[in-house]
Amino acid sequence: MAINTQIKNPAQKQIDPNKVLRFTKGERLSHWVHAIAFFVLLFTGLGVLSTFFQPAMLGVGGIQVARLIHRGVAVVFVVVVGLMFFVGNPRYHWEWLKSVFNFTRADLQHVTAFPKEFFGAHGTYPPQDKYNGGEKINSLITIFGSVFITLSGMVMWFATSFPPGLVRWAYPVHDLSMIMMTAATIGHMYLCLLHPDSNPALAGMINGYVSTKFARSHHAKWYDRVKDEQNNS
Amino acid sequence: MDVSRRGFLKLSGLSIAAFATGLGFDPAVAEAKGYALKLEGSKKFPSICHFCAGGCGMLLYVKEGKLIHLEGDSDHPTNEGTLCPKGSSLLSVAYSPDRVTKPRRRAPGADHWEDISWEEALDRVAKKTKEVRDASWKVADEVVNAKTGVTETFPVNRTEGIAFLGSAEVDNEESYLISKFCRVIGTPYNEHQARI
Amino acid sequence: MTRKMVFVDTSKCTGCKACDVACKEWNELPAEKTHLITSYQTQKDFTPKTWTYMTFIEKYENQKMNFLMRKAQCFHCAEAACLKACSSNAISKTDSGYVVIDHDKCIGCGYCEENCPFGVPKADQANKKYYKCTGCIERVENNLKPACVHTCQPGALEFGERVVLLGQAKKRLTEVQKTNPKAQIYGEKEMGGTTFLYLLLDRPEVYGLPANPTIPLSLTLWKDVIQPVGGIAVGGAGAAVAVGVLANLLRGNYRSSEDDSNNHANS
Amino acid sequence: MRWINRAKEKGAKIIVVDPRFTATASKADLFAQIRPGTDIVYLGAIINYILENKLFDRNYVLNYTNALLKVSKDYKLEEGLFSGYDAKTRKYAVVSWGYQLGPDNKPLKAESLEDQDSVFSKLKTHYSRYTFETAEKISGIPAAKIKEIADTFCKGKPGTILYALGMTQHTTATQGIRAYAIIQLLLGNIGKAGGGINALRGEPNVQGSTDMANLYNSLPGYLPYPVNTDKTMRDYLVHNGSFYEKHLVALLKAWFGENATKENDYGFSYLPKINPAVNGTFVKLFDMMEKGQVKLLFNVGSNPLVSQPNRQRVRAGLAKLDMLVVSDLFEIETAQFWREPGVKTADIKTEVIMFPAAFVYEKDGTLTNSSRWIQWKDAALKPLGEAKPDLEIVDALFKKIRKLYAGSTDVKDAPILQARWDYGEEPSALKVLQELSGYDEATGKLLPTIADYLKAPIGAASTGCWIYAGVTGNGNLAARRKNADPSGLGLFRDWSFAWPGNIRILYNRASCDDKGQPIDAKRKLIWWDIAKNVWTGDDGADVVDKTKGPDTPEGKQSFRMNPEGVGRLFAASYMSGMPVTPPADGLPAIGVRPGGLCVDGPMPEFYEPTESPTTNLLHPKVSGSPVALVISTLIGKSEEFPYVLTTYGVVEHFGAGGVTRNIPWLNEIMPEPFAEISKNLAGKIGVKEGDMVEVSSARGKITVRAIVTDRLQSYKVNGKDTETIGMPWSWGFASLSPGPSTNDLTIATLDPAGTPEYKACLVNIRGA
Repeated sequence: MAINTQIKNPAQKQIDPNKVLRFTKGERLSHWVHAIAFFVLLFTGLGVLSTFFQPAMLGVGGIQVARLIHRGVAVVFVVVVGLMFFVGNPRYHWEWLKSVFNFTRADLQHVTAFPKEFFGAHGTYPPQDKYNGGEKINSLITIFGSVFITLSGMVMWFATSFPPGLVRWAYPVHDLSMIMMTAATIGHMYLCLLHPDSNPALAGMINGYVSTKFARSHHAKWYDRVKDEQNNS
Repeated sequence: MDVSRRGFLKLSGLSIAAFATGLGFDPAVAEAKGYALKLEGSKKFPSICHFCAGGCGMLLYVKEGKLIHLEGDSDHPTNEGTLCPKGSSLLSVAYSPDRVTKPRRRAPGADHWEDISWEEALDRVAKKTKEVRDASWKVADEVVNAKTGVTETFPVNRTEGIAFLGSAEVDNEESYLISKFCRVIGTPYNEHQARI
Repeated sequence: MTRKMVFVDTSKCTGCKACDVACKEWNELPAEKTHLITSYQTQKDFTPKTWTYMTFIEKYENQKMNFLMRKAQCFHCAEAACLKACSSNAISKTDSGYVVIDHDKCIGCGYCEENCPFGVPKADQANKKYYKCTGCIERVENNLKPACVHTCQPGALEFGERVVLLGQAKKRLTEVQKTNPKAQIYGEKEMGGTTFLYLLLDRPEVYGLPANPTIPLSLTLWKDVIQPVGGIAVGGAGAAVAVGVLANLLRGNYRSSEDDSNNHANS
Repeated sequence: MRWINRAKEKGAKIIVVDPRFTATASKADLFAQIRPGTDIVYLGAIINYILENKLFDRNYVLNYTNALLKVSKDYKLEEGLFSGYDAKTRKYAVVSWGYQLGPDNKPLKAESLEDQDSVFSKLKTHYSRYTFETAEKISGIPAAKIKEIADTFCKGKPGTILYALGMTQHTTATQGIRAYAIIQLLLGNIGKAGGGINALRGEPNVQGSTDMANLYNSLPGYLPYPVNTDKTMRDYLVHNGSFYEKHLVALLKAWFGENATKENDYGFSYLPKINPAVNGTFVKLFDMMEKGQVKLLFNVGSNPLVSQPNRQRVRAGLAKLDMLVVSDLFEIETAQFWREPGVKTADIKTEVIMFPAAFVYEKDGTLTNSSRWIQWKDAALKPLGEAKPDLEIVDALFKKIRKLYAGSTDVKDAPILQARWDYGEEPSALKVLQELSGYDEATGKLLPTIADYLKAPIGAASTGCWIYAGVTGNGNLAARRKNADPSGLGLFRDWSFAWPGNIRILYNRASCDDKGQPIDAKRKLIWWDIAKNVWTGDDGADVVDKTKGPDTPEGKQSFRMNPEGVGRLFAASYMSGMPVTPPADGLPAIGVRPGGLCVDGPMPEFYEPTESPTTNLLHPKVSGSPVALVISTLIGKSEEFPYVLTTYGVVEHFGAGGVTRNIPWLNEIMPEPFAEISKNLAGKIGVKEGDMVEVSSARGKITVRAIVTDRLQSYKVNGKDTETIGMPWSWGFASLSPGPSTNDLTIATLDPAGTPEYKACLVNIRGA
């Protein structure tokens, strides 16, 4: 019996009991747009920021092209992801937001135990919801990073329309946001690609489903709730 | 918003741990690199500024027949190398696209110029000079003697129809030749800017 | 080469703008379209083609006219904010004290302009590169005076060794203060000591200059804190990942990941 | 400003008197805002103050000026008119402005300055009317400020006066400078290093072109121009004195060579004679064109359509010509008057030929600066395109004209055919300069120095301009470039060549005492070398004869070019050397040298400008200059045009802008004409800085941007609030930076020397 969180009428779909739908199409789309845009922005942005990366810009046709790409992709980064909160079925985006800002005791315990996990050992923490404490922090970094990097980026883009004092502050803010997000991304990628224990979560962001086993072990609270909903419907 | 110098130094202290990712700030000091001077290989011509009557010295740097730079002549006692904005700008006269570079003629009633040759231009002017000179020649003036009341005739050898304005804008030799030209062809009406 | 200095003695300046023309002549910069702004001033700000211009301020107090004229150009700061802000190491400082932009390196990021307390560098929109007064570095390196100094007929601009000229400037200040008590030197300490140093007849604010120009705090924070610390953070994250992979490897987690996760879930 | 700043650093005080607070004023210790055209009144007050308080240099005044000479009993000044005025011709008969002569025809000398007939007493009486209070009422400068100026100037000796067109472009032009001269003579500031009166002349070669007499009333070297009643050279000498004989003959030899012989009066009859009743000055020439008299106009390097006052007259004149020939670098407004916006091009039948002229650095030649330095420069570049130096143009033109007259036996054509005109196939500037320097006509060799020229018998030497004699006598001295200044006084005697005879400071005899020794040890120019019996020194001695010591009559003369040999506080009509017994042949007697005359009075008197906001407080019935020549027909009244307009140049542009408005860099730093007005006036008419304003006079109106400034203040004249509006005049309808011409507004009214009153006329102003 697969658990479907998306379709209210489960009778219409065949349910595979071995997997659980974790991310809808919309969520996956916004994640990947955000992710790809982020990498493009990071790559082109570093070209502007540092001489170390400038030679690499030749790959995209030079630094001026890189700057253009940076600005163009910045629009995608902001607009497309932003739109997902309003078009299609935005409920899950809002739920995600609500969830990450609801940082519980259980989340905190997860975070404290996490370093052990990170290095392949076993941490002890209570059952986690759809997003565990670590994911919530990653999300928060992403949310705040995106907001600050967007706002500061706009100030930098339209520098002549803002007072120099503000523009001057935009640079460190932009840079700091980038650093935080980059650091988070490194961890995020490790966990989903190289961390044997967390790695199965990747499937959820690819086809939407995670194994029931993974869901039960890593997000027990969520799994139980979804199962209840399923059973009650 | 800004930090004082002391604050700056304090904050700088934090930078020592800069990490070699390329993000770190690398205070670059230019190595003494050779700055080539565009004047190399040019010939210097002293000249005199063409604006006011101060007679400031200018130095022209000419390379392969082209004026490449113009500045005040440092050896000149009047200006010691300096020039006013007008003098400083005189390079631009040498190759100004707005200079007149060919003789031209505007026919009576015409609304445009036509380029003509030097030969034609000089011919036209010479012929007109002769024509006006001959037509407006005054052999004598009649003057009433203030004491006797008698009208007397005096030879004056003068053309009344030609006037020449110029010039404080040309060299002495040219001014002189204009002066001589006018009096020899019979016109005393040679005036120029000194009057005004 | 030793540290040089240009002494801009505004008490001698007559606002003739010859420096402006000489600068454009030497640096082969074209004229731009202007109109009168205030008094005899026709240029409002630096542009990629205007590296120096004349400002005019008329202050009438107690039936006395203070007709203040000042040549504006890059100060060539000892502690140059533009240099610090430059993202591509395009800005450098010579031993003689000149701050110059290498246009082969400049990428037009604009950090220099925004961080300069005087807003000096300006971008050429055509080639996206930043331009400003070079101090006529190629003249100076070849033992000539900068073009503006060379042409200054009232003697308001002087070029020489910083140690020597600074002394002269201070002597001149004492003289000028007899008639202009508000006169002051600007650039001795400011920005670590500027290469173009002024004798102003009034407070810097009257001339539209910051009273106490410094490297912006935001820039210091950015370049000296955020970037190095950020570098550590990003590097740290990378290192943590490496250690994580190694740890997992050593623990043999990659071989039995499924079991582990099961075990873990049960724990 | 370079040298002013330097003088200031050495402790000099700088005084600036100007209708507006200028950049120069910002460097001054003392500034006074003056109503345009009232200089004589405040200078008169200073003269009065010097005389009343005995601040003059007594020794100098007694020995080096005409203070003691007795003025004719007929001389008078009543109600603003000097004796001899003819209201019909608006001219003075100057006989009564002479001296009382002794039996030797020399002026009588008073025993003391207090003698009622002495020049000094006349001066004192004349200026006693000029009090500081009167001067304040007329000029708008506070009395206390004038006193401060007087005190400062009298204390800071030697003091020098720098002036430019702000002083001369008035109907009282010459007299303003005469007032300076009187002050400087009283203070003993003439002939000394650091003294003098210095004209900051405007054009690159205006000194040289004046020397070369591109002026209808003189010949090269300041020789008086022959008039119609001068049938022979002797008549000319009767009018002008024997002093000029040698120089005129030398000039005729230079012009007609071997065709100028004693037998044919050296070709004196070849010279066209002027009619003294006709005013042929620059501004008047356009009337001659408009009336159809002048049919052909050559215009070399000037732009009268922009530069002339009431310039509408110029357009009218040019349109009446058969042909206009223009030689210039750029297509100036004058060259294209036929297509000025608003004119009917097709109706203008004037043929226009434009020659492309070479620029200063594209030709060899000399320019003479304001210090009389004749400076040579080699051509650095080839002329652009087909451009040619004016030397070649004039040369080619003359050769063509001569060809057209070839074979003519008509008397009138003789000067053309007989002229000496040989500067080579391609004329050489050096050859022309050598003609100026002078030849020994017998040997055809250059005369080495001016002394050699002066020694040569009449007719044996030629020079195109006698004051330039010797400039190339020992090599091309104008090309010298040694900038050593051993005296430290800025003489630079080995740099180029100063006329006459490389004297750098004229009248320098006045820097010595009666023993011929320098008065000021720090500023030694020349001295009498007792051992060698010769005048020597760091400068060339400006003395009659270097071997005549200070105890001889010649050696006493401090102003040798004046007939009295001294400086003239009172410009008397006087001819020196008149023989006691008339010539036996019954012909009129010939004197030696006449004194320079100011035909509008022997001493400066204040007159209001032709257009003035008030009447003359000193003599309301004769308010303006009684000898001014008013040409403009439209004259404004202060009821309709209540404000005073003064015009000037800007540092960024030159003259009529023919060159500078075609230089983009200069257009960038001064892009447009403007009107400077006080904040008071701006408030009254409701405009703010940067607004456009329309300025109008009786003759025209133009619209320009307003500069609202505290550098101009409202002031009181005769108790009435008055405003001055300042406008530069360098713009015209053509060029890269076209703009309205201020000379649409100005008035054509001339001082007796022909200088127009650009500096004062009446206008109105409103927001546009």
